[in-house]
Amino acid sequence: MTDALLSVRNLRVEFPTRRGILTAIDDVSFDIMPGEVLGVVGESGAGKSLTGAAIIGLLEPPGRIAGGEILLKGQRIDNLDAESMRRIRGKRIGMVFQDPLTSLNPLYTVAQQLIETIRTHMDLSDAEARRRAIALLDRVGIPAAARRIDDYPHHFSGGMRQRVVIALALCAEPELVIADEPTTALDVSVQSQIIDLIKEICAERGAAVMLITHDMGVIAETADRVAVLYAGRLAEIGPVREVITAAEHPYTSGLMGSIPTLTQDNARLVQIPGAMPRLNAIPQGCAFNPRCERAFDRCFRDRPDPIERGDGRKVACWLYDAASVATKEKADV
Amino acid sequence: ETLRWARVADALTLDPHSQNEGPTSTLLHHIYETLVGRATDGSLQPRLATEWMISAEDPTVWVFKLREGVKFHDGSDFTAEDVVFSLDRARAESSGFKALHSAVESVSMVDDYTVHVKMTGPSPLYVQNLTNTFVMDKGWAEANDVVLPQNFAAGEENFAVRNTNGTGPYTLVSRDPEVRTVMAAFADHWDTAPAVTEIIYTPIAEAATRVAALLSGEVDVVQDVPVQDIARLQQTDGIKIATGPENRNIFFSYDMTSDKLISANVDDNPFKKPEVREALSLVIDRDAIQQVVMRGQSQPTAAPLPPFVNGWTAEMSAYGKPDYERAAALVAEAGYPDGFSIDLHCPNDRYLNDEAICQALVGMLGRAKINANLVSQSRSLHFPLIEKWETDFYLLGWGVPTFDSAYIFNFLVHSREDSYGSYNGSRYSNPDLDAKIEQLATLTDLAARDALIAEIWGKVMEDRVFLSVHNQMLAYAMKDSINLDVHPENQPKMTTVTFGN
Amino acid sequence: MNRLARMWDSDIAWSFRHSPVAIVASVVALIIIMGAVLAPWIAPFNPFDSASLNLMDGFTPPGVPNQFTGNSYLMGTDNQGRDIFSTILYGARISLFVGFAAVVFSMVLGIGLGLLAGWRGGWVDSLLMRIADVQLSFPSILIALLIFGVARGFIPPTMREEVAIWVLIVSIGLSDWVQYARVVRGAAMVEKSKEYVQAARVIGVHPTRIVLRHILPNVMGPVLVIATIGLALAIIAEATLSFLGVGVPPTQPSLGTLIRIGQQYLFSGEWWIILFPSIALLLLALSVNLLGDWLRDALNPRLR
Amino acid sequence: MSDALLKIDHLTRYFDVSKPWLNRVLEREEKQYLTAVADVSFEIKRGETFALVGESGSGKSTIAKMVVGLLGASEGTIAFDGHRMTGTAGAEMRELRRRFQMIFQDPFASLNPRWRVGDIIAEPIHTFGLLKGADVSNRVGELLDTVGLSAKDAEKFPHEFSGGQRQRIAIARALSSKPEFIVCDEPTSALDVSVQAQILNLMKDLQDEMGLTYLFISHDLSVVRHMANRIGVLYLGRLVEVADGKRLFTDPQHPYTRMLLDAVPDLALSGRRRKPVEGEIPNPINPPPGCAFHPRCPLAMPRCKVDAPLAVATATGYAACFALDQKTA
Amino acid sequence: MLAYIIRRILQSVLVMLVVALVSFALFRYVGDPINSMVGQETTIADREALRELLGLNDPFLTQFATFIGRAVQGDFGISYRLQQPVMELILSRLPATLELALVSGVLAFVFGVGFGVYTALRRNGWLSNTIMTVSLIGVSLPTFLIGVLLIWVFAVELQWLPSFGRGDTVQIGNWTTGLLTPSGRASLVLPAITLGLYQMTLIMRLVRAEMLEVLRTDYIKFARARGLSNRAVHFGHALKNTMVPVITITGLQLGSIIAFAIITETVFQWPGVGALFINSVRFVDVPVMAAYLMLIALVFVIINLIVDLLYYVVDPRLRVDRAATRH
Ligand SMILES: Nc1ncnc2c1ncn2[C@@H]1O[C@H](COP(=O)(O)OP(=O)(O)OP(=O)(O)O)[C@@H](O)[C@H]1O
Ligand SMILES: Nc1ncnc2c1ncn2[C@@H]1O[C@H](COP(=O)(O)OP(=O)(O)OP(=O)(O)O)[C@@H](O)[C@H]1O
Ligand SMILES: [Mg+2]
Ligand SMILES: [Mg+2]
Repeated sequence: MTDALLSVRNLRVEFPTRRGILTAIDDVSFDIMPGEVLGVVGESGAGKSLTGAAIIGLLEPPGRIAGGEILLKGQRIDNLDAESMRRIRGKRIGMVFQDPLTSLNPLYTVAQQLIETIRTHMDLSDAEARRRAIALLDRVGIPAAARRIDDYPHHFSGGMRQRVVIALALCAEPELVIADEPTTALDVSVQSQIIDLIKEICAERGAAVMLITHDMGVIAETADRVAVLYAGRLAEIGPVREVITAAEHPYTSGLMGSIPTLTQDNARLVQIPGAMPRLNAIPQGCAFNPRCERAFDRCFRDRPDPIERGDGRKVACWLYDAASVATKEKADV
Repeated sequence: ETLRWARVADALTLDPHSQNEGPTSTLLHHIYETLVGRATDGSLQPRLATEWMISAEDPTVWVFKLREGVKFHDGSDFTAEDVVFSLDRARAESSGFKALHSAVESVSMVDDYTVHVKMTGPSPLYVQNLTNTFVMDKGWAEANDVVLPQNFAAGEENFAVRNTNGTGPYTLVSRDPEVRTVMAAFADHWDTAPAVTEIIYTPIAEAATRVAALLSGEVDVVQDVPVQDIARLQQTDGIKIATGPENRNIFFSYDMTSDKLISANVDDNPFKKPEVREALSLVIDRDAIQQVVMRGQSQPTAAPLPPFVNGWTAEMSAYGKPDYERAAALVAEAGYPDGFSIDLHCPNDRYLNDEAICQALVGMLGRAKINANLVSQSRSLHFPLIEKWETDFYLLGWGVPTFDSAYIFNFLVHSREDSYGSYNGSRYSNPDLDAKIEQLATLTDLAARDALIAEIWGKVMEDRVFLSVHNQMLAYAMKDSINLDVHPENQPKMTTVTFGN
Repeated sequence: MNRLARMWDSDIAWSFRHSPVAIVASVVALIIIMGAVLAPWIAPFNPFDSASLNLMDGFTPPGVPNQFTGNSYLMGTDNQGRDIFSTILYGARISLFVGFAAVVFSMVLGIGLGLLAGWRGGWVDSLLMRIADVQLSFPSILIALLIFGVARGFIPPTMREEVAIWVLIVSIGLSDWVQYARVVRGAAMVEKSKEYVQAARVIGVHPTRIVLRHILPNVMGPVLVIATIGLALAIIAEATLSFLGVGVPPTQPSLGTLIRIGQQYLFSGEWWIILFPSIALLLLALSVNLLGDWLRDALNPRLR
Repeated sequence: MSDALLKIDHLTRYFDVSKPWLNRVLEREEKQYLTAVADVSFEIKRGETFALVGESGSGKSTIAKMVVGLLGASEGTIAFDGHRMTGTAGAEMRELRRRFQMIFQDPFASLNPRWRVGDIIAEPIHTFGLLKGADVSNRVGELLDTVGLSAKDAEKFPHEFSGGQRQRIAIARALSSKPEFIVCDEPTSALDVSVQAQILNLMKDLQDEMGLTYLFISHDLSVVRHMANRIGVLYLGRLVEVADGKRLFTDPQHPYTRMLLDAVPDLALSGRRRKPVEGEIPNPINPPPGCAFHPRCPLAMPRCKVDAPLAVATATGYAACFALDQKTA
Repeated sequence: MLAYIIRRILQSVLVMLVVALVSFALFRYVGDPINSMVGQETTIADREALRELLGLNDPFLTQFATFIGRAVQGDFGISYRLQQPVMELILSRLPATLELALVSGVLAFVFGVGFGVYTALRRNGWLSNTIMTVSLIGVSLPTFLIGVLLIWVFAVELQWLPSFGRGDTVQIGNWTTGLLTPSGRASLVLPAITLGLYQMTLIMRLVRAEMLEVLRTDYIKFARARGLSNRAVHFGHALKNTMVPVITITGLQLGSIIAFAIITETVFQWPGVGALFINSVRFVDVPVMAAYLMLIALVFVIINLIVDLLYYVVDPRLRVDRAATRH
């Protein structure tokens, strides 16, 4: 698996707090292939954003990477010094945040922010950078880009701003774009435009995308593969179609069932009882065990590692560990 | 040699007849001159007048013989015409010196160097009033439209406020009010050339800063040295202190006449009772005030007048040890077994340690069950209280520019009427004394006059109109190499400075 | 018990326990405050009782017997023979009283007007904020000077001494209310639009009750921070005003007045008159300021 | 009397968003108004769930606030159970107030952080003077039980709960005055899907048990479909289509409804090719003339730029579009 | 914009009227000017006459009206104390105060912003903790004490710097400046520090607090994510956004610097308007007091206006929204 663009290996992110160390991401591994769209889903607080921040080296202190490694094209980037990491940010890994309203500095024009970024990473003159910036704006669908480039962010609407943000993330042709809930703050009707835009542009430039969202629908339409996080752990990862239509982890299937759809009629939604545990109260064994209807003794004892299910699919659940199931059945009898 | 001289406040104006005020006169003495001057021992000295006498023919006329060959800074000659003009100007409505010349009927020129001043009656002491009345050049004044002193109603500035033309030993080089005034020796001055050829005069209001300026060598002479710093400065290398008594007495006084007081918690007037007044005199510990508050820099005295003043006697100054028990007993005897309480008004920016003196008295009064509330405030609030009779008990300092007791009687003892008694805050009123005081003004027989003064003082002391604390002392601090004596009116003249030890 | 345990366990308490600066500052502040409050019981002398003073004790150096009376004082005496240590305790009492009262005064005024402006909005808000602008555009010591001057005219001279301290409090307080008003107004406008306030409005809770029970407690955080810093500032302001000659009577000196008196003896060798009160004032103001600093950080969830 | 519990007639709300007076004078500008809700009429029958959907800024919350009396209406009327809400005051209004309640979007902002949960829930009880003394805490306990929490939680503070639990508390508060009608303004949009399912289920259960009537506001069509009997679609403050729940999704009449449906990502991986959505919602201060939707409308005709379409009856409701006229014509 | 300025000006006129009114209500309580205007020999009748002449016996509203009437024509009368036209007096003293205020303001601003940024960026470093604590001393001691202490150390003990006054000045037109002479500059050091210390502390804490806020905003995170250098992020993005509130406070501070100059000027015998004012209070020089207060009000008004205009420069969101309706 050396051809992966990005590999995250046994990533562990910790927050030392007054009540001890919180492990916000625990032993998460996944790969992103060049040009691939990896969806990352999970409930709020599952660790999606932290994973993104860890990759791009922007964990806010006191958060820190406590274990594992992150490789970009086989080169370790989790232990780089600040300056080298800075060169990777924007240049090789771009990032789009959730809220376009606050992502842009209100005191600078769009041109200033674009040109600044371009010139940080590329050896271009001011005029060349500006030309490039206009072309980019044009590409992300801003009408009359040459004129509007000198406007301030507050002159743009929300959707337009997110387009500017995307232009900023893409302006140095990164190999990977991490999009952290890029549409949550936008209007329903605009959301699909933006998702389409990200997908299109990245495909066009061969950039891989790590799409963080809690909207399964977006993942279903956009991603090639999907990783499901639960309480800082990887629950399931695999090709989108399989995971959505035939979820294996009880959490994933619960999640799928609890989403109301436009087509199916069911009087009651499937509901997973309880809520995701807090980081300081993650139960022993499988983190999902208090909410899991199919949990058995082993689930309360040992933490499941992702089990290879073929087709690039992995599930972290003892139900798929033949030996455990066998002992369980024995006990049931 | 240049002398850098600092004191607490600047001259308010350069117009010689506008303000009768200490720092103003002190500065102006260097630029303008008076007919007669005052030596450091208080005696009169000839200045622009070489001789003065009461006319043999008419006891109401003063004759002044003027110095010849004196020139104004602009080169014009000094003559009797200028004196007549100046005395008239000093008598003008807008003059600050008007009151000192109120007995003058007319001034006339007899010849170029003789002037007659006709008084409304015999005025044996008139010449004593002249030590701060400066002489201006008539021609210059007329040319510059400053025939009269500054008039506020006119709403315009007077040329003489910032420009000078005197006969004095120094000419004005530059002046930035409240910042710096530079004067240079006047080459054509009639007297011997002074050792100080240039004076840089700087007011520094903050006491600490003033002392710091001397310590850091930024000034050479500091007037108005805070008493507490004297001992320390004396010990400082390269700095010496000249001290001497000032012609000013500091005393308390009280409303001893009204039937009821404004601030007392009793229905009558305790100060009206001789026992209470006696108690006060027993309560005050002048030695302690001298030792602690004044750091030894004062002359404790029971007499409300400094020794410079005609009429002073050693007996009057004598005072006893405080006796708190007796004082308390007297207060009780007067009908206040539980004591009484009263407001004590005090300035806090006028006299040396004025507020601290009052505070000390408050403590001492407390031991005789007199509970005084100290109200200490700025002079602009304090003095109107006395003038308007709005205080029961107050501190006042009184300087005597004429060096004669009559000046004290006129303002402080005489019942308040016309020009008399304006600072008589005690409301003391004794028609018999009033008549005697009026008599003093015209009495030319000096022996009889002195007897009368003694008689008046006898009554005033007996009635305990004043509770005197001390005579203020002055201290000038200067570089070791400078010699300057203390002037009893706090009007040092830099012409008297000598250098070297 | 349970409540105590919970308090001990709260974030604020935790952050307090882990901030040596805050602990030291609060211990120092507490010592001074206790000393001031208990002054009549712990001070060896009563410096405010003029009759008990012996002038001859004046200028006794610390720990050295007086040359006349032979009395000796821990921190020496001032120009009136007051024991500096006792005077600091009594003076701190006055300074603290003025400080606290001024803060309470400006706080009550500021919070009241701020809530009114924030809640009512519209022209009430505009009017109050314009007044605040005018007030802000005028420096606090000038305001204090003005008020002091005006009050002096209205108060009969005999009462001035008793009233002086209240005038001082009002003067300092009045120049400070704007800060509270602004912060409270801003916070109130934020809180007002929060849904819990709307929920209360939906069920028809009386506006006064909403303001007092819902909004007020939620805007107190920043107010508390301003108040601590304001306390230090008020104490200093009192000292500054006394330097300019308006303030408490010299027979009952505050720390500031004591320093003003001591300042006259800076060059004369009686260093203790200014030194000890200055240290006391510095310690007091510094510790209160540090506490305010700590509180600001501790109450700001985003800085944790 | 009809069985309509809530009847809204020609409801309109303007906001004055003008600049200060002096600026207007100097810059010669007119007063500016923002029409947040324009001429909206609908009815909600007892026991049903009426949903409002629309993009951000379409006026959903404004309607909700007018219904519960947080905002006054500029024009039009709201009648609750036959009582006109405007002009009603005093005891009558208090009684009306008790009968409707509201649940808000943000479970973090809708509970006063300094109050104990018990006090929060009891506030309506106290305000309406429904119960006294120990009865109050019993009732609070019951309510907490009803919404799936435990009576012991009354002692805690809101920050000790997760978002879903807080929303339950908010629901308990809404229920405490025994209302008949609850306005829910995006009650689950701040929640995770798994928790959203719990809340939606709870709300449905409560409705069944207590016969509640809901005005349910959301921008999530799939949630709306799950919850509502009838649905109104809002665009720039105007109600463009009202229809029965199922019908709206199977047979949308208004092009805007269709566009909204198209924008919903397809979870079923049916591979249907969606029509890309055009443009963004215009500035409500100067909405486009004629039909406000015409700049984004694939069916726009010249007439749409000039005239505002009137509502046309459809199978289960009505819609306002000229294209429908043509279809029916 | 124009509307804004007009509104400000109307507001300012109001402020100044209020200031004048309050001042006049107060003057009678400052004391009696007559006493310091005449010698002690002056009779009570003459004092009364002078009082009448100066209009001091008029009701204060009359005095106020007269004053405003004259002031509108630029006539502030003659100082009772120094017998010079008040306007001239104040104008001659103003350069000293403005120079002092400006220098200490600049000092306060430069060091305040510098330290503020430093302590924000190194939030837990020992140096920033030290700076934070030590700077508090600046607000924990009264200004006058700091001034006196500085004099003691630097003028008396070390004799490095002058203890009082303004040193030599150079006249440029109507402006006297001490900045052009060595002694003028040396004289400025201690007063400027005394005056600026307090403001510096405030600005520093403000910058730190704002900076910390700004540093955790999304656009800073996004700027980092774009790979911008720390310099660009901290100074280009964060600091500039910090400036809006800092400008307000600094502007207001400049106002109080001028007011606090009263104390500094007194301590250092600095020949500015503050010292003039204090002397005038002592002597109840009503014309000077009134003019000074009006002047201060005017200065504040101007500063406020400038501050507001600076906003427009710094924050584009406040500029006339040319594209408000464009999408
Ligand atoms: N500074 C911090 N200190 C302590 N815990 C933190 C900190 N930052 C994040 N966490 C915890 O880390 C966990 C993961 O957070 P993260 O932001 O990655 O969640 P997320 O999946 O992106 O959620 P959302 O959908 O709300 O954005 C959360 O439980 C959060 O509380
Ligand atoms: N108090 C107000 N003043 C001015 N305009 C307002 C006010 N309240 C709402 N508006 C405007 O009214 C319009 C409708 O707002 P409303 O909050 O009802 O929308 P919404 O449909 O609830 O949107 P969202 O989905 O964002 O909650 C918006 O354009 C909004 O800007
Ligand atoms: Mg996130
Ligand atoms: Mg809404």
